[in-house]
Amino acid sequence: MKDHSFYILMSYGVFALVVLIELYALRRHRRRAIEEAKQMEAGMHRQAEGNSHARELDPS
Amino acid sequence: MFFASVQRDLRLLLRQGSEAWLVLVFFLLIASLFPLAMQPETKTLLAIGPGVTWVSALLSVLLSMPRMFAADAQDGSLEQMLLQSEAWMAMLLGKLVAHWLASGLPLSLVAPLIGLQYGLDAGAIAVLVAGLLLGTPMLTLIGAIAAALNLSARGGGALLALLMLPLCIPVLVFGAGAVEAQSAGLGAEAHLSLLAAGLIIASILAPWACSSAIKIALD
Amino acid sequence: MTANQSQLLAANIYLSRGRRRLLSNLGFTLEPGQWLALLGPNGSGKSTLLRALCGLYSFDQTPELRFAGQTIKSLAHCPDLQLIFQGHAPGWKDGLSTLENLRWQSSLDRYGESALGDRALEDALDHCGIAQQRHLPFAVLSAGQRRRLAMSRLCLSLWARQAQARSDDRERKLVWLLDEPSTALDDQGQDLMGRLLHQLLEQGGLAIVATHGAMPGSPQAAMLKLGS
Amino acid sequence: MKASDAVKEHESGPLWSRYAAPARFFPLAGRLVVPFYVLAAILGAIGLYIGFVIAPTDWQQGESYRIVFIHVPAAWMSMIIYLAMAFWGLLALVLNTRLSAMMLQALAPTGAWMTFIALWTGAFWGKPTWGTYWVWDARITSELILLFLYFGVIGLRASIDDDRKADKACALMAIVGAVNVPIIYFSVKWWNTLHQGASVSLTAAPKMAQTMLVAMLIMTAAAWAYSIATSLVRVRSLIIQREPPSTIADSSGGPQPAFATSPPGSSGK
Repeated sequence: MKDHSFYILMSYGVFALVVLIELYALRRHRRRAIEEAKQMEAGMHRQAEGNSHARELDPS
Repeated sequence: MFFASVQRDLRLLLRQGSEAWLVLVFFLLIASLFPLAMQPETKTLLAIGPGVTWVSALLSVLLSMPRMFAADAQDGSLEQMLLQSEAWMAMLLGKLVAHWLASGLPLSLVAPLIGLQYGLDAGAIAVLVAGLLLGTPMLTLIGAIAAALNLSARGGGALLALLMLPLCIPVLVFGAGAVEAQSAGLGAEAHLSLLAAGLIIASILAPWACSSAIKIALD
Repeated sequence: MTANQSQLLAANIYLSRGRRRLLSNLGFTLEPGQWLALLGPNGSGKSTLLRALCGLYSFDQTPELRFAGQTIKSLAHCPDLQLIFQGHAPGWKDGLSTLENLRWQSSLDRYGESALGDRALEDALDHCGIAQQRHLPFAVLSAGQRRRLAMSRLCLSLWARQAQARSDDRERKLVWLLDEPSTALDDQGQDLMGRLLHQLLEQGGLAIVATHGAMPGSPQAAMLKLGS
Repeated sequence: MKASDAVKEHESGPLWSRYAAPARFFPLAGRLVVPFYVLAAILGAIGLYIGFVIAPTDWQQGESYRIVFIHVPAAWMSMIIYLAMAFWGLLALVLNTRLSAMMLQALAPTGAWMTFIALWTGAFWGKPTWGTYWVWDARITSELILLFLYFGVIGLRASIDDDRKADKACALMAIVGAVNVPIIYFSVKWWNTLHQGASVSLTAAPKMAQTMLVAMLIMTAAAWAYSIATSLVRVRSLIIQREPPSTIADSSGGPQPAFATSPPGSSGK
């Protein structure tokens, strides 16, 4: 029987790669969304002169 | 209102001049490219002829699709039509028919030229034309959905192709298949009746989808 | 809720564009023979409100919209109203002549089956001062001339209304929704626009007009200020 | 005022409508993400263990058949996800709910990846088994067209700036595509039978051993859990992007901003 490990490796390897790529993309998407939301929030509070609350949201 | 709409669109198209016959030239041009890209042997030509004709027809209809709604959406005519809610569907159907009269119909009529170039016999050419006459309205209907969706987007031609072409594959398969079945001596009735059935279904469902897509785009 | 005779009532209007809320909890009432001037800076939602009232744009939530006591979906979906909407893009085709454009539009507007033939179309163009341009393609018209074509459409709607009123059975109120109808018009043109509006109101029609300034020669309007 | 009304709108009414408000769904989705990731990981591990260790070598195909443990689940998921998208699209158009449109958009990338995996692994299974990477078989061709349909929805979404338009346009496209998928499959199958000589018949699948079937079903369950988890994460990001931040109430419904919760650990394989 021939050795098929190359094909199995290519299948499962690419599959694992795809999963990793997707998880990474999800993480980046989430980061970006949170970043945008924070900026929007900060902007809104600056406008509404509720600066005390905006400070709470700031990182660190 | 239906006939008024057909008449209006055809008149506008004629005034535009080049647009109408460029689609035909494009059709003939694409079909003439294939033999140049390969060995023009009689056997090969015969084998690929129907497929090439159909792919060329599909691409030509695709090329003519953006003009379907884009101008009317931009200058507000589509809006004015949409406000006449009772007459709207009739006008939309009129636009679809006018588009087919100016693209699918002439395409089907010059297709025998391509058939001759590829050495198809009279029977096969007849089936090819019959298939195109049944199939190109479907291409127009499906393309109209894609064109209407494309109105919302800033995508342009590439997105239109991506939306339209996959949906047109069944038409391509049965259209080209009809000619091959005819050449193989199997008779093309089955394919042609499937095309006809598809046309009936498409003409019921597609205008509805097209109308919703336009409403979404203008919203 | 006094269901006044052919009163147009709108309330509870919420409207946004993209993620920005333009109007919240807006409302107005309009009696026949009255017009409403929508005032406000650019981007305050005048055009969007007009489109939404026509049913071309979705409100954020279903507003209360009534005509003569009847709830309606939009002004275009009301059998008792004849709607003429002229937005920023009024739907004229560059490839058609002035007369052809007006003919197509009046077949769209379908003034009942009252016979308003080519005669009336030409009269309307004449009335608005562009009779000489009737066979020119729309593309070559100047901005002011384009406005005059738009006015001849309004003119036709008035005449058709009159013709119908004489013979007619059921009352259909004419309502105009106009988006800055007097921009690019010369003094004489603005005057004409004011007179057309005046005639409409005298007929008992209604109008909602997005505008920047007062309309000369027209009666006092109810004002609705949009934006901050 | 503002979108906090949107929450209040749904405060009363049946359970489904309460969670149809994106801001309400957000914390629920957040609670479900990690369990589904864990489930996917555990099921995947079990499935692969059975598939690679317990299941015997196939006497006909050798070791290469073990590719089915991802190929078949991915192919199933690719079709199920498209149907799910059409379902959400229908809800979005009929009920005009934002959440269903967001679910549709959240599913699309996962569906496209599943389709890609099905095609890729199919090719690497086909080579040792039938001696070719690609066959114009009805199923493979339909799968390829399905990939283009996914690209169509994703491309359409990406090129519309207005969220409200994009929601409805994508919903319509997903529905039109779903109506077409069976027709495409039928047409390709018809075309395939006409050209019998050119292709290899894949229908003569060898009888599957019990353990193989078990492994495949477990892997399918893992793929379900994985797809649910990823689409929930994605829909949460979409909600953060599109809903006003102040309305997104986390679990207790307090004023605490949504993004204070820690991101889910990437526990998938």
